[in-house]
Amino acid sequence: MSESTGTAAEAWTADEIMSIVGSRALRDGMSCFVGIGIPSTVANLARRTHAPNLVLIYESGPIGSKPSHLPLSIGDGELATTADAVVAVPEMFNYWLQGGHVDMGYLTAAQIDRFGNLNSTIVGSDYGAPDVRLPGAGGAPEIAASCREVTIIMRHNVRAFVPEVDFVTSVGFGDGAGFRKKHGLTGGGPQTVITDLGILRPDSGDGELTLTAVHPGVKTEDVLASTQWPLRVAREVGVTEPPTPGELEALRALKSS
Amino acid sequence: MSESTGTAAEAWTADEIMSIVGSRALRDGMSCFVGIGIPSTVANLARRTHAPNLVLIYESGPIGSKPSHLPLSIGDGELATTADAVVAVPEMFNYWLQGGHVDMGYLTAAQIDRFGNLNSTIVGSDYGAPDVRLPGAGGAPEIAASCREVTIIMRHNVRAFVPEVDFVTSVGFGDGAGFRKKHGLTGGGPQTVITDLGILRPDSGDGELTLTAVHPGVKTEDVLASTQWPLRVAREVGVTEPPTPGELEALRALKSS
Amino acid sequence: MTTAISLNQAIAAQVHDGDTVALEGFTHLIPFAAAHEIIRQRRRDLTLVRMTPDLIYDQMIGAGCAKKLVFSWGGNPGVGSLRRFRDAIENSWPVPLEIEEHSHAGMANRYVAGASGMPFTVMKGYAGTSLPDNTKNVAFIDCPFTGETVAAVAAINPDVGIVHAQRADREGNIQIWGIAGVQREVLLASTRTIVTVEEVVDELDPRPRDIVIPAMAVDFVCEVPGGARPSYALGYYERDNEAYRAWDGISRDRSHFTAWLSEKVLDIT
Amino acid sequence: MTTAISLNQAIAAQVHDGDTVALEGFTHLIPFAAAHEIIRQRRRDLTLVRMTPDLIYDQMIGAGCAKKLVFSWGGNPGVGSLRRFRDAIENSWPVPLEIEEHSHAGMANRYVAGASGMPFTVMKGYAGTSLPDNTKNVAFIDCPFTGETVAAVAAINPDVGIVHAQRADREGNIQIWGIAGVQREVLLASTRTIVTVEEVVDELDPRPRDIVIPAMAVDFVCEVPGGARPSYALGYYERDNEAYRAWDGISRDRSHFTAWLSEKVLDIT
Repeated sequence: MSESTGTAAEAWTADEIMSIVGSRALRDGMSCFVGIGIPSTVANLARRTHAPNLVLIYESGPIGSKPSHLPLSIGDGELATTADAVVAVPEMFNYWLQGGHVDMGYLTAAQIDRFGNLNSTIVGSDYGAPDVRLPGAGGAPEIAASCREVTIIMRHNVRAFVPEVDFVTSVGFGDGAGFRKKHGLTGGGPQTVITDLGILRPDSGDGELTLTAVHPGVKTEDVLASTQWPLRVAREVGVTEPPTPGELEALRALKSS
Repeated sequence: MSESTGTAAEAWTADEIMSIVGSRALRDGMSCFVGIGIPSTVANLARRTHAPNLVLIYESGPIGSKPSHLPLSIGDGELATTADAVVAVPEMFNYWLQGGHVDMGYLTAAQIDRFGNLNSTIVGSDYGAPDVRLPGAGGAPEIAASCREVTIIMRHNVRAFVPEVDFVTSVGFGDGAGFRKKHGLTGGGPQTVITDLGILRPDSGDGELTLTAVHPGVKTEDVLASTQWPLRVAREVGVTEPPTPGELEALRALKSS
Repeated sequence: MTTAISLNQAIAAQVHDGDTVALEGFTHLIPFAAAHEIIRQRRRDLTLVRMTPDLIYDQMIGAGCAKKLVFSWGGNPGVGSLRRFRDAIENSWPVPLEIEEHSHAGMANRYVAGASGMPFTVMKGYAGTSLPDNTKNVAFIDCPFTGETVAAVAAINPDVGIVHAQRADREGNIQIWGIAGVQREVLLASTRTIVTVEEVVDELDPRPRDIVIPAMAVDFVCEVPGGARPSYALGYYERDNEAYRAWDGISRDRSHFTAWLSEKVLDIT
Repeated sequence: MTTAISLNQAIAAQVHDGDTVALEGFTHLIPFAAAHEIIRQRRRDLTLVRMTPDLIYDQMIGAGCAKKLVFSWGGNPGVGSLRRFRDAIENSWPVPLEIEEHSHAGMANRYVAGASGMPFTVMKGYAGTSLPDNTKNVAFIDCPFTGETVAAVAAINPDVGIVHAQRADREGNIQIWGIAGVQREVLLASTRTIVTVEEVVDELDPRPRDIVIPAMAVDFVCEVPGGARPSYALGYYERDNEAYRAWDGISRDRSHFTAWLSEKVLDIT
């Protein structure tokens, strides 16, 4: 979906509805470990709309940040000065994340596969000579391992939605049922994948991603055509609520701040 | 040696000369991990006499404390408020002590044996039914393991100086040469044992304690008679310098503070 | 998630017979008021965990709350023995007391492992001492990179962790300054937590070298001014060293202790 | 033990060709001035260790200082790629760059192990990912108490650790407030250390939520106001987000970068 100048119901971009639906995945009062990029936009949007008491946690150390504008990096000064507490990085990862105190981890990546595994390391088949060198893991592997649940947000296309990721940076459900338990991954794994086309959720049996909703105006076929494997589709595919004027206004104000 | 009312040269008690000679083992500018009891007295005396820049470290967290009076516990408020830094207890033990940053550990105990091993846990042969239950280990085992060197201060008598301690709370040289290395104890071990009778130092070969000096007026035979094993004696046994009036005055002022 | 309730309600809700309970505070901020409430509610068969049992556990042990003690230094600091602790170990009074003892570094690391969601952690220490002979919670393992042997200690995850702090805000964020001990670790390692504080305030304005423990780690906050006496709360009141010295006489014999317990703890409502 | 000298002298004394060097600072307090001095002194064959290579290592890599990079996230935060880092990996320019990559938690724990004098430490993580296939510094071991398998990571002990901080006193005690990252751990883990500071003061009066790192961990203090630009020093200056955005253009091609390097780094004395 591209920029629209049509009716009110279409007056949002694909990225905008992705961000807005993404923000709705956050519940007021919960704690959210916020990854770099879109997740930070989405979490700050939620805090400005329906979840004013969301506890934002950044890997640089701030817990409970209340930034007045969207930070460029995950370590901007305002994240620290507005936080309830700022902890050292080892404490953040060992005590707060690994210790199991964080409700939700919010991630994005360059590739995702049918079991919700994420790649943010390389594109290509040879680690030593990659086609594209990506930034790498950062905090994502342990966010994916330890948060009570994980939400993933990324644009939906065949380059990104691949049957098997080129490099497993962060584990979703591995190769299916039992994988997380076998590898001692204590968190619940990716429960929600939000894209610019719709929402995918893991099958309760083996964890394979399943299309459960599309955004207004998107067809199931669009999603299938944008996914490199034969995507499972729920018996009933819902349609997400369109962005409210308030949500759109808050998002646009946030992006321009 | 008991309370004296005689000449100036005898105008100190056995405990007083032990503390004063003990304080001289501390060099200005060094860092010292201060155990509970006499070590704290001795370290604070050194800071008031020849070592004003001694960095006092207490297991409760303060580094660089400058107390105005002798603390009763190792966690008195003044230790924190006068410190350069106060760290959490795990940081103290893992980073500062185990990390190898402390020059000297200063300990006392209920029993010491020929290899400088210390017991502050039980007296008696049955751990489950001890003759005397002592307070236990506290910070001593790791102080003994990790400080660059250890100084021990305790009263000299046959109950305390035993061939083999009833319980090894803190390791000196274990059973002799090679023991510390074999057990991964990175610090230098007990280099000085100061008692109310004199000074013992480990043999450079096997670490067995050897009498190297007596206090003024003490005879080597007095020390042998106060030690439950046949104590090694250095070829030349020195005599410690008597307390100066300044040292005595500082100690007495400290004790009454 | 934090709820502000009375100490009486918090202890009733969180502490059950048979629980493993850690009341921490390293000399500073020892939660005596919470301990006395546990004594008044006559909890029994507790496994008490604490680096320095101090007077707080001497009182709980003497009152018969404990079946086991896990600790690393059991003295009255600067004074001498803990007499109720010794009477329990040496004479099983008022009930037998099982003990498991560690070094301070070992206990601190056991809390660190618990706080970190790990089953164990590694450290240097215990090697060559008699301590490992008397606990199942110390082992020796080899470094997979260098082959060096190091000590492993098992995590402690108390059922209930209780600490005292200077202040909390209304969201349950906790502020501590001065000696912080293992307050943070015990809150993070415990399944259920209670924090007693000198005061609940609207805003935790910074204090010199303070730390803030986010409310995520806290279930209940109870405003209990003076809740650490005769220990101390930096900025509020000093350590009552005279009370620590006096305890030696009070605890010396059973009848004297029992009279003290009735008068100063049980008969207070 | 701390000596106050010029940055030029400190780098000359502490950093040698072939050393393993960690310049840390998590977004905040990145020691750019020290990095530029290393570039000017034309150090070569360094193993550079840092969680987030950021612009600071993009510049050092582009200048040819590094033979190896140990890291966990190599992007320009909020902007995109690190182009000199990618050019070195993908095209060996100006020299080949060996890499070893970890997760943030893994790197943080490797510093913790190094700071703790341990050969390794344990954590949850790495399991199920492709990361362990590409490093010798991750292994899996079993808990001696529960049998559970956990990750072990090897300690990092850099030859030289360099950080920036807000202030130091004349004894060399270091004060940091705001995001503290792994500043403390890298100083404690390193054999030799340099701290650049905004200012040296007589007294480290408390700042909100500050930490003090005692002088025992510090060899050299260099007063370098602005030494973290274009990163920031809370209380002194803000992050220059425009400079981070502009770096994308400057670093995009080799000639543009080289001109920048000459003008902004090499020709400064």
